[in-house]
Amino acid sequence: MNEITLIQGLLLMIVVFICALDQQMEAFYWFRPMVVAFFSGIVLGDMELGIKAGAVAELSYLGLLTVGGTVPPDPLMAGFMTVVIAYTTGRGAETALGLSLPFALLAQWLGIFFNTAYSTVVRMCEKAAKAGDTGKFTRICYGAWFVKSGAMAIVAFLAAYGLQEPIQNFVNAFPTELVHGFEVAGNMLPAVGLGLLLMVMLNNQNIPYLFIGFFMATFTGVDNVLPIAMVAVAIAYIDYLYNQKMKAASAAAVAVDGGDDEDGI
Amino acid sequence: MNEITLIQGLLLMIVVFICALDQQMEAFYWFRPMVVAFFSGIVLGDMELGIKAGAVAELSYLGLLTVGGTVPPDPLMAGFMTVVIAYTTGRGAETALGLSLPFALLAQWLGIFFNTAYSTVVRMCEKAAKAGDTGKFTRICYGAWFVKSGAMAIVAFLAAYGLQEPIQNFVNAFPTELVHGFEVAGNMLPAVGLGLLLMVMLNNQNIPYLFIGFFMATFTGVDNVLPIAMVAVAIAYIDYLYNQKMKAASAAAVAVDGGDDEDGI
Amino acid sequence: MNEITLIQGLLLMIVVFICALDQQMEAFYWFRPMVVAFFSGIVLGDMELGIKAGAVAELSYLGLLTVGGTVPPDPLMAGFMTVVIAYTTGRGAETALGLSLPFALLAQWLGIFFNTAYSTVVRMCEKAAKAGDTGKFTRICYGAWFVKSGAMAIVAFLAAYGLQEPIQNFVNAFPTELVHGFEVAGNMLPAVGLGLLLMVMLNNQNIPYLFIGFFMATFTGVDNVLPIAMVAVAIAYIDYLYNQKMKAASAAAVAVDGGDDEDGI
Amino acid sequence: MASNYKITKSDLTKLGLYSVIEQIGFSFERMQALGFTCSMLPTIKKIYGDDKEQLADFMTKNMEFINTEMHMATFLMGLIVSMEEAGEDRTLICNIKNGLFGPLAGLGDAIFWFTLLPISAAICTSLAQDGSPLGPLLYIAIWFVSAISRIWFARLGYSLGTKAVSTISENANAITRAAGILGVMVVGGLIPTYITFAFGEGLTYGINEATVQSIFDNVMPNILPLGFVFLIYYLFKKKNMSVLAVILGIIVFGIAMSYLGWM
Amino acid sequence: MASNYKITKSDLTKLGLYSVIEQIGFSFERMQALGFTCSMLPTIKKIYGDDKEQLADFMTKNMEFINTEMHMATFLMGLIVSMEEAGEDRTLICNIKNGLFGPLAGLGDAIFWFTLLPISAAICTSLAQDGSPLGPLLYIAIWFVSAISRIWFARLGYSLGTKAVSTISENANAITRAAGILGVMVVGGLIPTYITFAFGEGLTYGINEATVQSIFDNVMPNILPLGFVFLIYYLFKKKNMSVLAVILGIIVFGIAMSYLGWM
Amino acid sequence: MASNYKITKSDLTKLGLYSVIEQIGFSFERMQALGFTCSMLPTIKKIYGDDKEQLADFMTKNMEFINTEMHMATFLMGLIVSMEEAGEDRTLICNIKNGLFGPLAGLGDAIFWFTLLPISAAICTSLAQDGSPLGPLLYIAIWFVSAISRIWFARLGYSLGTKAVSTISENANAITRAAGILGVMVVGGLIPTYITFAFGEGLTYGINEATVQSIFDNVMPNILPLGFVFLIYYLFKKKNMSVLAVILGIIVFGIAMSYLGWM
Ligand SMILES: OC[C@H]1O[C@H](O)[C@@H](O)[C@@H](O)[C@@H]1O
Ligand SMILES: OC[C@H]1O[C@H](O)[C@@H](O)[C@@H](O)[C@@H]1O
Ligand SMILES: OC[C@H]1O[C@H](O)[C@@H](O)[C@@H](O)[C@@H]1O
Repeated sequence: MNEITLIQGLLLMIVVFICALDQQMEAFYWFRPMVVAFFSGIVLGDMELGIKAGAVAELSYLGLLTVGGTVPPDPLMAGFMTVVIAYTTGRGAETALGLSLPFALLAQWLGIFFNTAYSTVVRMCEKAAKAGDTGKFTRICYGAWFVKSGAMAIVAFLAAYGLQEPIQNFVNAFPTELVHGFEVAGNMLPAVGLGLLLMVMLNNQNIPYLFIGFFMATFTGVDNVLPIAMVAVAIAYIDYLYNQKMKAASAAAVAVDGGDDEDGI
Repeated sequence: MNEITLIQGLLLMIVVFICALDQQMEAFYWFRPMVVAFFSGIVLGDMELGIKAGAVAELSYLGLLTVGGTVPPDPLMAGFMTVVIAYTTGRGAETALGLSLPFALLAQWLGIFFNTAYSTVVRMCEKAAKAGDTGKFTRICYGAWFVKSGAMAIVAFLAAYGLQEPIQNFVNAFPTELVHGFEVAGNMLPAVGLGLLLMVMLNNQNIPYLFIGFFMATFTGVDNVLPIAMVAVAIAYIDYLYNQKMKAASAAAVAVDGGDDEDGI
Repeated sequence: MNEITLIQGLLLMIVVFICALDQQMEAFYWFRPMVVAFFSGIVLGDMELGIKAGAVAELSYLGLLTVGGTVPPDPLMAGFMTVVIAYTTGRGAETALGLSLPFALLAQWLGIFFNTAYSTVVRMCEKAAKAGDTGKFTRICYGAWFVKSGAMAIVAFLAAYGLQEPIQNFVNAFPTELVHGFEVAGNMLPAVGLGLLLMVMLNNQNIPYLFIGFFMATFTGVDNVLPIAMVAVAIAYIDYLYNQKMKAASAAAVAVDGGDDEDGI
Repeated sequence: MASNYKITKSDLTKLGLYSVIEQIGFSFERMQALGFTCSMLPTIKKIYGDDKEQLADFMTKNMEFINTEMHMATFLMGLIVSMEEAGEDRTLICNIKNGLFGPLAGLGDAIFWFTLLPISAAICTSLAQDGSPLGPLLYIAIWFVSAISRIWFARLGYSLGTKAVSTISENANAITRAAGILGVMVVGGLIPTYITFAFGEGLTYGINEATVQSIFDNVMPNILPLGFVFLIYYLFKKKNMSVLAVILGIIVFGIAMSYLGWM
Repeated sequence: MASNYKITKSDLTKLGLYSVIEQIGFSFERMQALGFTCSMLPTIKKIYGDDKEQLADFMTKNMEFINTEMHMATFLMGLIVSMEEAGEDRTLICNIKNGLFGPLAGLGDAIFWFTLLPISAAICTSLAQDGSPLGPLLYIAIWFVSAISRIWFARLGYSLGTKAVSTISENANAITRAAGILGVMVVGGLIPTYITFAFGEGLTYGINEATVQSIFDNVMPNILPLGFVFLIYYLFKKKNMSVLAVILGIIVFGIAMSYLGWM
Repeated sequence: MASNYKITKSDLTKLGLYSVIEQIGFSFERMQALGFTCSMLPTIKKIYGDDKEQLADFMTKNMEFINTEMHMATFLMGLIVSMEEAGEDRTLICNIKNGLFGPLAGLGDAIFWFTLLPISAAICTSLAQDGSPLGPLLYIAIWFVSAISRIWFARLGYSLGTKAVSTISENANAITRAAGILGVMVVGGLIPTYITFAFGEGLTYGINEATVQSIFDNVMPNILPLGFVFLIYYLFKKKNMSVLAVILGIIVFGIAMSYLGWM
């Protein structure tokens, strides 16, 4: 059980601000739990906690992706609050991950609000565009970018610094079973991510490979996905070669026919 | 070393009768060693022995199938007598399995006898058929069914209850080497079943998959065939997809040609 | 640290002579380190050393092949000198393998010399050929064969018997780090062989199989290449069957076209 | 002449359940002819009522030789019932039946005898190894479901009707091929678990008294069971040895090994 | 009318780097339209200088709805710049953009979101497990390279130019298919490592007090996590449940299991 | 003009055995021309007896450049003998030989040098590891059989006769492809066993003094040997480095690592 000082709180706000800028870009992946928790841990003076909590949250939010413009429970806030809660309450990272969920949802709603409200920004840009004013166009975009990041940073500051006592009290009143229950759930949560990934990728043609990958991970000593990815690339490439050949065979049929037509005429 | 009482003997007879009814139907697989031995064990007051002996016999008779109307050494009698011999002589299930073989052969011959003799039943049914008498037709069939099952039950009763002393004496006179020899043979017998399965299934196209399955079982931690079957289904499905595509490619050739013919004419 | 007697030296010369005869034939593979080291070990009265050193050298020279008529560092001399140096200096086989390299290179140069010089033998044979003198032709060939083997044997004798003291002194002056360095290098040398094999075999079509083989060896309990070769044969055969089918599909296209042409005309 | 009676879903359920007796009265002469006919009688009587003539003709024509896998038999019954209901010519119906039962037997055997049986046996015997009743109980449950699934096969045959004929002949190859891959791969996977063929600790060689078995393990683990299965296969396939002879041979071999102290 | 200015290599480098802002100003109405347009402005100003008319037309036309994966966006920018430079009709350019961004999104997502992300996360979290900073540092490094690689995407788009259009549509299928195999197989491999779904030691059955979990392990190790993923998949796919509902359900389930002492 | 003498089975056996000398008298100028000719002389003398003219012509024409794999050489001899016996034109025979020896070399090398050699070496060195003579003895036995198998190659060449030419060119591709898959997969499997490339316990990093090697093991076991083989491959393929230079480089590297205490 530790307390977050005001200075730490403000530094954390800056961390979240920077990561939120990146979250809108999706460029450097500093918005991922792994990174934001690392920085937050450093600020809190317990880098190791930050690293471990970040790893746990990273895995759970692996499949909660923004793909297609959807807004999932917020990975930035989840990573951030997992460290903060683990730090202030002294609970393990799994439990803290479970308890960070309400904040991840809060940030999700904030994101949806901005994505809706920014229709006004579109209007402003349209005007600048018509005027051919590139400078103004750019400034408006940057403004929108910073405002959203700022909002996220303020929410983070409030949650981490302002709410620390209520959270501590709340969590301390928890019976062991409840805490353990959050851990159990935390261990299952990655299934949501994988389920979502499958939603997008799985089809009738590639389902057998799911089972092959599962078999490899279960029955060989692999404890890292890289070797499986390596074999997957190999298999995908073999499949590609076969498909090219079959395409060539079909094409041959058509070509033969084409040449034939000319003969016929 | 235990004795089988008359009541137990009669109950075993009923068990065999019921399982023999199922054996002719091949519907519920109660004729398999696993099930008949389970029931027999219960009757003998040693369910655990029945379960273990049934498992051993089940595996050995896995490939001795009736496929194509052939009559192999009888799995029902094998499972039954393995329990009975293990119970009365106190030997292990492997040894008992070896010693049950003569009875399995006896039951095989009984089966062949009935399958031959039932030409007379065919004659009787033909008459009923010509008369359009569905009731009589059905009764004849049921009669044939019960008679064969009854014969099997009587043989089982005699073997289990009637012969128990001679069998005990016979087995007790066995030198250790002989008993161990039966165990060794029992451990090899499943090869017969697998060899027979291969007789029917193996061909030039699928032989490579045999080695892949063998490799998987030998070199990964699998000790159950289900994961291998899972991968096998995956591979068979991938193969199916390729074949469909190749068929489509060939068909394209023909279709192209077909369309072409019309142009030509 | 042992000394090689004159008699042992002469016997080793005979061993090398015989193996060198085979090296020119490439028939019985007695020129491979595994075999020549085995015989040399027997002569030196330490068969076990010969076997172990031969195994180490065999693996290192696995890919240094003569394919296409090229002359690589000499496997015969490498296998031979690995045993000899291990025996005389008392160092381990890995170190001895490293130290045998200069001699393998010497023998390589000897081989290149003979392959160049034997243009004269070609001239002599041409004369015999024109005269239709089969006996002379054969004798010339045999002469060339024995001369080259004799030269190799003499070099081996000098290196093993004549140079043993200088080699001992040289090696004993070695600091531990240097000896260990040779071992480290010896453990890496097989990469040269595998790299050369890949030079000839690897192409865009089969590269995925390299990774599959690597995965199998790394993540299953296999410690022998045979099971992998077994699966490789299975996979190669499956690939062959697919390719035959695709060829048939393409051929169908052409055949269809062929038949069509006749209709058309 | 199409019948007046309309086959209901419940009729097909009953047909499926009742078809479990499809193999009673088995004889080498006609194989499953009796049970097959007998299974359909209650349903057929719904169509033709007490029309003795039709019933006699139906029974007589269906008493020809037939031999197929059980679930496929039920499927065929569904097919026949749909054609009877539609008033198709009965000779045609029987011809179709005769053309189909062979290929269907291959398909059904591949699925039920060669795949479901070894898999269920493997799972259940492993559960049973320490004497747990879960083993046989799960086994009974699996095959109970398999038996009950005939209801579905009856419905399938009925609803596909005559379309079934071409569909089956089109896809039979593909399904048989897939079943073959599955079955053969499972057999390959069963070899190391099912067959124990190893020389004992007592059989050694050389100076270090290394065991003979260690040589084989060095070359490839489980190479002896693998080779043994191929030997048996060879004896059946090329030497046409009988199952009985092979079994006796194995027993003699086992006893010999035991006396020699090699295993 | 082709422009007089010749785009240099350094221009494309700057375009690639600057394109990281491609998603700022995101709104549900136009998605990435703002950031996409904004990213290209410095380069476009080189082509048209202070020609307000051209710039206004360019900005207005590019403010249509667009949504694609980031690296693919940069690729598209390279393409657009090459066509602007060649003086192609701007309506045509925008049509091409509209036709491509969808398929390219699928391709990019498969590579970056579904493959690189889980792999890099797996490696880095395993490095991070004992608190080593190598984990997050490597993670940052990997994605830094990924961001920087946009320079290459900008160049690729520019150099392929209009040829790109047909090449992409030809190979999109093949690449998507390969990415699907890769991604799905990786997901299969992630299941046993990522998801812990096992009953506790306390949950036993029968006489011997064997654990319930041992039954599942006997049938197949990791069968519960596998089944659980398919359950979740089913809830999403067939029941259209929301992510939030599923997450809450899991939490409730976890707490219930904890109170029951089953997990 | 066909010969009067009929080649017997025993003639072919002798030809096969005697062909082991096919590579004696090797020179860069003509490669295997001398040994190849020499191997056939006893058989050819049976056909032409003491007809000096024929023998001189045969020897002279066969002294052209030839280089092929040994077993394939024997196969070619069988082919030539059958054509000589049939009285085909000798210039034609030599043309066929010249067309075939190249492709056959690729095929033979794939089978014997690239597949049989590493497999037999792997098995036998593993048997030899604890000093057991079984290793070299099995090795000698395997290659003895390989040498003896030339009898079969001689017969095959003779019996296929001219038909062989088209058959080979038709299937060469398929066989080479299969041999490539086999060989490359075996090489992949050899990497982890054959090559030791790992940093020592002494090389650590960070606060916890974790070994550097543990990082690589975490990313992927055996990733260093794998990468090393590709590095070597790259040096050969793209940098055209000589075998000698690479070997010396490795030795220098090993010694350096040893002095640094890194390995
Ligand atoms: O799906 C394409 C694309 O959609 C949105 O724009 C974002 O969520 C991106 O992360 C994603 O790549
Ligand atoms: O082979 C088809 C069929 O033949 C016989 O009727 C029986 O042995 C069945 O078990 C088998 O399915
Ligand atoms: O490459 C064909 C052939 O070339 C040379 O003659 C020798 O090195 C042989 O070992 C090799 O098989």
